[in-house]
Amino acid sequence: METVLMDILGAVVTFLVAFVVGMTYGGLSRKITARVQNRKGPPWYQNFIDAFKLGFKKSAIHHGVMHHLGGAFLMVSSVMTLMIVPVLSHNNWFPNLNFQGDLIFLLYIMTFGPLGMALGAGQTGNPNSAIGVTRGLSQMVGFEIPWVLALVALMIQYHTTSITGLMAAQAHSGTWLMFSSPFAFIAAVMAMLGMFRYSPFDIVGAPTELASGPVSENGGKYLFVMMSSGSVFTFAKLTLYVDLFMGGADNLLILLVKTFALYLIPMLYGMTTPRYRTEQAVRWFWGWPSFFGLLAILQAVIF
Amino acid sequence: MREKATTLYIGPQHPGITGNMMVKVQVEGDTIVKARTEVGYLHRAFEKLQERRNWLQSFTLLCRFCVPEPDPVEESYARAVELLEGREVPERAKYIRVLMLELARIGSYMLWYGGQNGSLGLYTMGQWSVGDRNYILDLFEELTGGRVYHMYIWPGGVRRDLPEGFAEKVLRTMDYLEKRLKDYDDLMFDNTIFQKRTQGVGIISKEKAVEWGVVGPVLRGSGIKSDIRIDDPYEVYDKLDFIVPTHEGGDIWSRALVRRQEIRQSIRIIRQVIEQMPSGEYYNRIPNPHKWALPKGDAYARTEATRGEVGMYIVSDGGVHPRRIHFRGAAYVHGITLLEDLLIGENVADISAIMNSLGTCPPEIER
Amino acid sequence: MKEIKENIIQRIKANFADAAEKNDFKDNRVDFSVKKETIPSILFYLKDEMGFIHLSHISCVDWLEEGELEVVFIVWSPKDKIKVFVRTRLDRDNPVMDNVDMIWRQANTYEREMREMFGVQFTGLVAPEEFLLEDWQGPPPFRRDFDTAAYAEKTFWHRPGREDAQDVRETIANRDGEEIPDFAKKYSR
Amino acid sequence: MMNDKNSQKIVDIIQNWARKHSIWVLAYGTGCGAIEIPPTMTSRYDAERLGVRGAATPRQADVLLITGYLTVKTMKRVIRVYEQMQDPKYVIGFGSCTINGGMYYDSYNTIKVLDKYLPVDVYINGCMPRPEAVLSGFAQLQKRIAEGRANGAQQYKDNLEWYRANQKKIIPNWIMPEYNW
Repeated sequence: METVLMDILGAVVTFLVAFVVGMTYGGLSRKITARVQNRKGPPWYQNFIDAFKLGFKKSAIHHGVMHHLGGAFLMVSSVMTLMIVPVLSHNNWFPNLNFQGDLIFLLYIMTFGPLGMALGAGQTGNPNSAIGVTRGLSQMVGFEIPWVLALVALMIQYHTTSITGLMAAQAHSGTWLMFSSPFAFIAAVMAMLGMFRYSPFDIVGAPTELASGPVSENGGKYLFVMMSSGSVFTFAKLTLYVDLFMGGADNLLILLVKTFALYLIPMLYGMTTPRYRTEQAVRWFWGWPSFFGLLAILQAVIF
Repeated sequence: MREKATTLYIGPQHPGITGNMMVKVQVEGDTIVKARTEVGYLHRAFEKLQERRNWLQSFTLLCRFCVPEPDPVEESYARAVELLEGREVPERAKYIRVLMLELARIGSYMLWYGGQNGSLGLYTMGQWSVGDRNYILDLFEELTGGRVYHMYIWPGGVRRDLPEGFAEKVLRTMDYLEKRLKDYDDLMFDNTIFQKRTQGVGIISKEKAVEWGVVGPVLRGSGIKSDIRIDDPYEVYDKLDFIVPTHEGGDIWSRALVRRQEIRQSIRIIRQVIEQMPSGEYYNRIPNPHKWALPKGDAYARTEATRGEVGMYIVSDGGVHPRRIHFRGAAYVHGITLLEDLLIGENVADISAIMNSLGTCPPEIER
Repeated sequence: MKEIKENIIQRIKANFADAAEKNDFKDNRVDFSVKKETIPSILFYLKDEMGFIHLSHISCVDWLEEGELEVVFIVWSPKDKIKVFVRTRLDRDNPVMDNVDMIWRQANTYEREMREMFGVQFTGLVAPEEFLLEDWQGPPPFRRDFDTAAYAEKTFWHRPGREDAQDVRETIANRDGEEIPDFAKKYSR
Repeated sequence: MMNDKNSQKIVDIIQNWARKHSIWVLAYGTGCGAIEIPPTMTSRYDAERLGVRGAATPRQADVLLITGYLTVKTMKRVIRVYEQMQDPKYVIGFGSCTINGGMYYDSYNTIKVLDKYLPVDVYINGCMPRPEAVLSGFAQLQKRIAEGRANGAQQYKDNLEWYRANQKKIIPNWIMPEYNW
């Protein structure tokens, strides 16, 4: 009984930490972008203010049940991802519900949110949302290929389908996976560019094309839910990458340093590039990233 | 097949639209099968209002015709009035006018940098160039008192002389811009994704460009050397040394390159103008504007703006009020008919980019 | 330039008997007045035979006192560097003329605007009825007998305050020559 | 708990503080005033440091910035857009032409007094207002929000019939959904 209560409490703490860190990263990203663009930029806590304001806004829109559930799907998917990913090793405050085969489950659950979102956006009846959703799903098909290839390579190489297993393998050998299986790391990082939806892969909500795409009918509390689930999801994904390729983290500070270093890659790349068209984006993912994914599998099979 | 098409309203409230207009497109998947433009959201009936004002009062309305670059409109009107009246313009005023027009050209292209790249998602470029455009607006402000609306090029010359030390400031700004343009090139033209997004998109062939009456950088981007500054020279452009860049592609990329090279030529022209500028009178003073009547007749003057040929057709019945003023906007010819034709078969993602590369300016269409 | 202009006038006059030319302009401009039935053929001739490939402008002027509308076509030849004005007069009560958008595609837009603003009907023009205005119920607004100020006064709310400083306006409007009124001296350059 | 008057006041203060520092402006350039919006948003003036940011659709926006004159045709769309926005929402009238018609006082196609048709919270005068003026307009709006005085939307709801009558007077063909929130 004690442990269950402890686990629930820990889950809440994990969620709060993920929310705060994700939001802060979003704010820092806005700040850094502004500095690159010769501006002063908003304060780093601007995203919190935005989120509070959105939460206080009235929402009198009703497009049907699926529209209401769209945000919930996203939130559920983000929280489930967060719960499976081990945040810190050897820490009671951050329990994880990992199990044998969670890596495969993760692959499924990470696509679950966008699918729910797609249903919700479809019901709003806004053609921008519908086109945005088709674009999002096409892009997901694109980056899933290198991402799955990279993960499969890791599974084959280390004969495990759990994240903790991979972390144990890194601790055992003493080197990070990004050095011992570099091809998988490259493929995964390239897939990450698509996952984070920064430019050039921000085709889903491209404002000048689709007026913010799937969320164009969502304001106020809906947007608040999506914003916070996005922040949680950002943190979960970054932590997953750190766990898989950079040996995990023993305390929060190391985790923050590692995740932020990873977060800088899509952010800085996004500042200097225009946006791809949908078919160009998919083609890009099926080019070099998939090639590196195949190399990773070759490496895993041969060595 | 046609039944499957989704109707998509790009505008009037849409971040991707230039100005305030609407393009109603039908898309199948991502491909546009039909496009209809709808304009008229900005119709203020300028030309009707000018019939109620006198020849000089019209000036306050003129610069609102197209906000990104009001000076060519003023220039066309001033020259048409001078042509009708037979009023001489002092030599110095002509040089100051050219200086003004070229500064306006650069300023408008800086805004275009922002629009073109914003439509493609490269927001950093827009932030840089629109921020740097402020330096040109500062020059305007010092010279004319206004950032956006100048009302400076008047019939008979210009409204006031250059302030002390203005020429040095212009040269310093030009040096700064030249330095910045290198950064812009690194970010924009050397960017593979920018090339991929723009090459082969929105192609206007040579024949089509002539047939549809396309003008300005769009025509030069289709490989036809045509520039009113050379063909039908006004002010002192025939005494200045500059070239008219052309590119063969006819796509967004070619038009972008043409615009990029024209900034370079404008800087060259400004340097020459400042070097050659004579001293003397700057204004051939007009009589009391409330009693200033123009002889009966009509006149048409045209100017090369960043969007192409802008012209002003004025008709006088011998009174203090114009009989008719009719403005020919450069975007007027391609903003509606050509755009509707050009969008068919393009990707829905490229609507905004194509509109920006054509330089569609709705206030100029609707007036 | 003079010879080119003469040449153009010769050729047009040889082919179109009703063309009345005007050639006293200092710049590169030649002016022709024709009957409205001749408009498509003279424009075709100018474009196809004489190299006036660029349509610069189409405008319409309302001569209320004479009961006529004047339509002006301005075409430009990049080869000869000459602009030619072709003008015709229409009856103001029944303004009908031929559509020319098969010669230049952009003429379509001009004609739509003229139809809406002046009520000129073009036979064979295919375009949506409304162009700039929506649900407009008055007369064609650019005709001179439509009073825009009275219409605005009647239709829209107005904020009071525009009546101020009428005396100053009148003083400025009525002054003669160059002298500046006393109250404006301190602001003058 | 929250029905207590004092706690409601505290909640209001927190809400207004958040609203004040996060102003999302609908990207709708209704007139030529839109030309000074890019300089306001970019470096040198940088409105984002005050929390002012563009929003792509009316559902997400807080502020409707009427950048200049409204033609009758645009007016119809603007009313639609305004009614799609979610509470709390504010309107800024930008430029002289929204105040008294400006230089279009005798035009047959533009409205002259914006606040007869939409509830305006802040006016920015000038033609065209400089970016500094725009920023000061935003600052004024922030002040009004913080004091809880920016209640144009409430005013619109209370006097809906009056606003509707004015709007229908200039828009002859009224085919729009009813305002129901």
